[in-house]
Amino acid sequence: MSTTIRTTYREALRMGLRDALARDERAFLMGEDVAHYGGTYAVSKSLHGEFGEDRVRDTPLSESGFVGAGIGAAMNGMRPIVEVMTVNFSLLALDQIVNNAATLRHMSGGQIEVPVVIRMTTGAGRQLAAQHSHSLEVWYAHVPGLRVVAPATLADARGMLWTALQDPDPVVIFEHAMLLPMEGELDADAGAVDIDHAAVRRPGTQLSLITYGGSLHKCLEAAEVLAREGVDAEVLDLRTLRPLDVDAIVASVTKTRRALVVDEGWKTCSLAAEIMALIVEHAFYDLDAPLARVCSAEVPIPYPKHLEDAALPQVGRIVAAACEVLSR
Amino acid sequence: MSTTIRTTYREALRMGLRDALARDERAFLMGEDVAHYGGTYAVSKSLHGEFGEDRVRDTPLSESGFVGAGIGAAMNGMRPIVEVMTVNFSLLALDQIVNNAATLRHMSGGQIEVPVVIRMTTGAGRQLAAQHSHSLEVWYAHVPGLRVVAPATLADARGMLWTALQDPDPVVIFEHAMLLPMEGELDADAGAVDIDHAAVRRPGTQLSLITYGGSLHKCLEAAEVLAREGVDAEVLDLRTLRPLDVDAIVASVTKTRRALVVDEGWKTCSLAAEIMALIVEHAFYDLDAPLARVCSAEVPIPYPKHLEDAALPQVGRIVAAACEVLSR
Amino acid sequence: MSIESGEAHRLLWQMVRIRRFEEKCAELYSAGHIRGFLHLYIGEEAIAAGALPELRADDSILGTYREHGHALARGVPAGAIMAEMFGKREGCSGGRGGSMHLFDVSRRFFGGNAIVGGALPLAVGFALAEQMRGTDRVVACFFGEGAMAEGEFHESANLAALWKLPVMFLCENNLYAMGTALGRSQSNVDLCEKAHGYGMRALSVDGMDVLEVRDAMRRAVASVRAGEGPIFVEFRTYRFRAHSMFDPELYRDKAEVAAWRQRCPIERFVRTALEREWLDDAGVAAIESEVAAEIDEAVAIAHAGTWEPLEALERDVYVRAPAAPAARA
Amino acid sequence: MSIESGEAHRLLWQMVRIRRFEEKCAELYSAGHIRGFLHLYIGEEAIAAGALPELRADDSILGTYREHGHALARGVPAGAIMAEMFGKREGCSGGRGGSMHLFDVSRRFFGGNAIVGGALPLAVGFALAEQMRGTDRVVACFFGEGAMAEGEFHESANLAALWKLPVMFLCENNLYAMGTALGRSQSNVDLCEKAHGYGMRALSVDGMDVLEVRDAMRRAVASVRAGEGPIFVEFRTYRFRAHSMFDPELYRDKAEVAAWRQRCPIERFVRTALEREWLDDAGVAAIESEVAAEIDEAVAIAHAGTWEPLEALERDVYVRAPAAPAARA
Ligand SMILES: Cc1ncc(C[n+]2csc(CCOP(=O)(O)OP(=O)(O)O)c2C)c(N)n1
Ligand SMILES: Cc1ncc(C[n+]2csc(CCOP(=O)(O)OP(=O)(O)O)c2C)c(N)n1
Ligand SMILES: [Mg+2]
Ligand SMILES: [Mg+2]
Repeated sequence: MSTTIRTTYREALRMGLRDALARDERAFLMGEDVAHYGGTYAVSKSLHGEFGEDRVRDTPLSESGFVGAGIGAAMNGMRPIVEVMTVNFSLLALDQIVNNAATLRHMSGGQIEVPVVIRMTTGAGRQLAAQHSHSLEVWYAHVPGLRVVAPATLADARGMLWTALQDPDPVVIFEHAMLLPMEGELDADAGAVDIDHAAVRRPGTQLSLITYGGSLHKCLEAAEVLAREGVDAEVLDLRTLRPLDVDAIVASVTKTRRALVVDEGWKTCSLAAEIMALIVEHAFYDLDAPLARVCSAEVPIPYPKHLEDAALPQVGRIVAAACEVLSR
Repeated sequence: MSTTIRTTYREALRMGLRDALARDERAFLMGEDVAHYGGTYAVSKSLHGEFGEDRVRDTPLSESGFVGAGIGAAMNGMRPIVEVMTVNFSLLALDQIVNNAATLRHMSGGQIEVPVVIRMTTGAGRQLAAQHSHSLEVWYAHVPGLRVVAPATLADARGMLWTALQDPDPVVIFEHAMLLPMEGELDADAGAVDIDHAAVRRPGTQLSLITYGGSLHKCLEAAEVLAREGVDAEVLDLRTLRPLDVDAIVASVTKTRRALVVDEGWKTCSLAAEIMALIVEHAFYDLDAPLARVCSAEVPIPYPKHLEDAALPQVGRIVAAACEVLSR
Repeated sequence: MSIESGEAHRLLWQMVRIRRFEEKCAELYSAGHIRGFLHLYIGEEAIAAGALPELRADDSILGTYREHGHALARGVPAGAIMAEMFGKREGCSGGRGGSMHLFDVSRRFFGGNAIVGGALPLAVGFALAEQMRGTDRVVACFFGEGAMAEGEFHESANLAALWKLPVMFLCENNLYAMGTALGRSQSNVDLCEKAHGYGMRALSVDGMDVLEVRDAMRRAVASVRAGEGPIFVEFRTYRFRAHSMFDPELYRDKAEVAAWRQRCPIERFVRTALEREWLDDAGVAAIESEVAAEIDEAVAIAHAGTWEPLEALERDVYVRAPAAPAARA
Repeated sequence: MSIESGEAHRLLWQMVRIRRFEEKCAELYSAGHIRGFLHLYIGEEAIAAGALPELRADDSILGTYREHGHALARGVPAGAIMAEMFGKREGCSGGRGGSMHLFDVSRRFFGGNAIVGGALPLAVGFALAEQMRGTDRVVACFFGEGAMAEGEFHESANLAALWKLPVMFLCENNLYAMGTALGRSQSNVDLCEKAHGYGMRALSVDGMDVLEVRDAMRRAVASVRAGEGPIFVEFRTYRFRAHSMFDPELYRDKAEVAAWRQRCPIERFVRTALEREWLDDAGVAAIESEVAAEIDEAVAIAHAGTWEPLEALERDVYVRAPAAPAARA
């Protein structure tokens, strides 16, 4: 029987990094302040002491430059793990990610391989205001050639990196800032996890709550509240945002016949919209009620706590929207 | 009675620019090769002769720099029209557009105004391959604070710029490359057009074809084909991609009870998905059939004509998808 | 260095104001009244205090997330800044921005940008607008040395120099970008040489000496206003505190910090001012108490401030509000 | 300049090959066999022909959309390049890329990038990989002078110099970026001075003289291979033809073009080679007919090439194909 350890999402991410650096000498971590500062969010703390400055490498403030360099190093045989401090700053690197990483394999007729992993923190909730609170996962999920994953559990935080590094294609990992201090139990020998499938985190029969990343835990909480009101909600964690696990989505909705999508991105043109479209395409006649979504308000996220809270999906809003879908 | 002139989409765009420069001395056009070269797509040809190099201003290859400069000039009282040669290169300027242009008004508590207009060519169809064939309108349509418009007719090509320049907020205009040579009649005194509403380009009763930009004309053609087969399709031109005219979408679908969305963007997380989500939210019980979409294949657009054609929405695929929605 | 009557008082007062204001901020952060990211300017006060008075009311200023000092020195009321940090609607950005996003358009303070390098292209555009209108206004853009690695610095510097725009690139070189020392982020640590690569005039100034800052800025402003094109100014400085309230400061020696603290711009200026009799002890004490009173008042304003109602959440995204979809039965 | 037996022949042959190949391309473009954007290198042949032989088989090369010459000089077969431009699966990128996206990984030709400046960060990464593995391989990145205004140039140059990477920044300065003359895009037209701003070694070479190109490249490669860090080389050149097939060339004088044509690298080298008796008329004629035959064959290969079947459209987006959703009744 495997033993478990008590740890945090942050530490699980660090274990994943440590595993990767220890396992494969082609792997290295590169990004702003990953080494001497210890990582903006302390994820990579102490790793440069363990693996040296070459393999845990601070970069200048040059998002396009060092992300592109990671892509180039991957094309040339390395297994770079590039950390973009937060998704907000990844806007500066999008040209490299879209026009090079995602495109080169196809455009070269299959000759070029880009096994880069790009990690970034995402999400709001810490009152960091409009330029530091984006959830742009949907943009990445739009791009053919990228795999996009969003660990929401300790096991995924630790294991998705491993799997991503084995993938010959570019993988973008979104780590939600609010999950970093989350504590829980993790298998001591936790390792690579599948990154192809969604996971039912709570089985249920009357309503599917479909979500990912930081919103997973809000949905689980909402499901508890609903349970107390006699509603048996299923919670589906998408895990992989591209390619989406359509079968899992359809299976859940076919069973529950009602779905609410919860997504911290802005509502219009959200990932939630895509989930709804997929359900309509694949399970329209299985639906007993209109689909609904809880997303972020369509504003640059404001600084004060009460407004930030109001802008983001919250348990209360999820429960209320669920009740509407259930017409209760 | 107003007289009409025979002209092209390209010339209509140029008329719009000329109007703007003549009308308001705060307006100026800035971008790569807009002046001496005559505009990559010859849209701004001859304008620098008419208005001088100051007001039709060539920039170095510095997308982030000159788009940001346009935003700054707008904040400081000018009415810049910034041309990004194509949407593909706008990835380099997204930080400025999202983190500054879209955000500053809200984040400053309403103090700052950013009346910039950013024009860019979009779309595929000329065998320009993977790095020059994007349709990323959906990314822009995701961002609160931006208005996004897509002229698909001569009148809109000429008039949307005028309206956009009167808007105190940033407006992004997507001009489809394949429409540039399109000929047609235009009112000699055509001027500003409303940019708040979608337009029914062909009324119909049995199916709504919802689209925008370069795909409009494919939809109109498909509607003709369908008409010959006895199907009366309505074609709705969204025109404004953000904020979307939900009422017009709902009105059309409520009437026809079936809808097919046609969008040149990649399918997953497309603007088409958002339209489908909106319909499900607002008109679920009015639907007689599942919604469907015709989008681009999920590949970096390949160079050879047969593959490019296969990757993009085409009249044949639209007709076939329409027949499926109609279960014919 | 000449100094007029009253100017020594004003310079010291401004530096002390900034210092005490920020010390108070740190306190209020610990108490939970200020949240999010808070970047203190302590140690660098001579720059804002020396530079900003050299600008005219119709000049424009853009800065970073470390901009409390600039806002104060530009005349944004301390109460409005403090209220902003509390997130209150009485704040200078209506409470929406917080510490990193101070704005006061009435004072042409286009303030707080939290994307490193993000304000540089804007500054170019501000200056382009002035040039096209034929004014003699200048645009002052503050940024850290870390921003110079960003492509946006390069593009902005080239545009400004190419078009000879009235923009001042004011680099606060405090030797670190978060935990990254200058030598680990720039292949060439001579920042002025970089500016020369664009054919831009450049000078380097002791940013711990408020008089040197003032003098250099005075000359620089005059030259830009006279149409000599953009200028790059490096202010050599140091932040005494952590990068933000989350920073464990693993990356620098305590001894290094201590050595720089010896060069504290306030203590240094006080010494000079007392020595040369521009001020006396009583004058210095008076400044401290005047400032203390102002800050108490600012905190009171912030505490008394009100919360924006939730209904206002979606305001100010667009001027012409998008029509809400019609309600349906 | 010394020249070994056979080398004059090879240099001329390479330049003539590139020239005739591209003249053929222009013809085939007009005939509709080549589509999309086509950027000709005519006038600049001395650079690819002189520079590429100085690299080893295990060095890596990255370029732009104006890369036919580099691909040819690197040894990518003319037939594979021509087939690529026809969009045939026998093309060096399987027909998917076209003129702007030539790749041949077996020859370490990482080729065609159509985003100006887009290959520069990649080259830095390629070189970082070599450095981390401790090889003595170098990475050669070609780009136009227009790319130097892009932020990506700045970030890449700094990273390369900071980390002392074995990368060569090879700038083909043909004085125009589309219609924009250098002086209207760069505040400082001395490109080497820009490189110095990063503390990078830099040299400027007559790009119309294949021997000067060869010699400079030889020295530059040796120094980079020896671990002296990155180098910037400016090749002063000119494109004789329009930017692309769509360009009406409104932005430059016919006289200027004519003057540069006088410096045609091929004619010039032929003159020298005949004068110094490295070659004779018969030798030159033999090259022309050898090249003509090769190009005829390349065109034949392209014509005979096959179209990728439509079913293959979605191949090569991912290695592990995403599972298609299960079919439902
Ligand atoms: C584009 C971008 N990348 C990264 C960050 C995170 N970040 C915030 S401040 C900072 C350091 C900036 O250093 P410097 O420019 O020297 O200014 P200082 O903080 O020293 O005043 C970093 C990396 C950011 N805000 N924006
Ligand atoms: C980022 C980006 N912006 C604009 C373009 C359009 N464009 C293609 S080539 C070119 C000119 C490039 O000039 P230069 O770098 O000097 O190379 P040259 O064509 O002269 O060889 C431009 C503007 C592009 N491809 N990529
Ligand atoms: Mg700094
Ligand atoms: Mg050029």
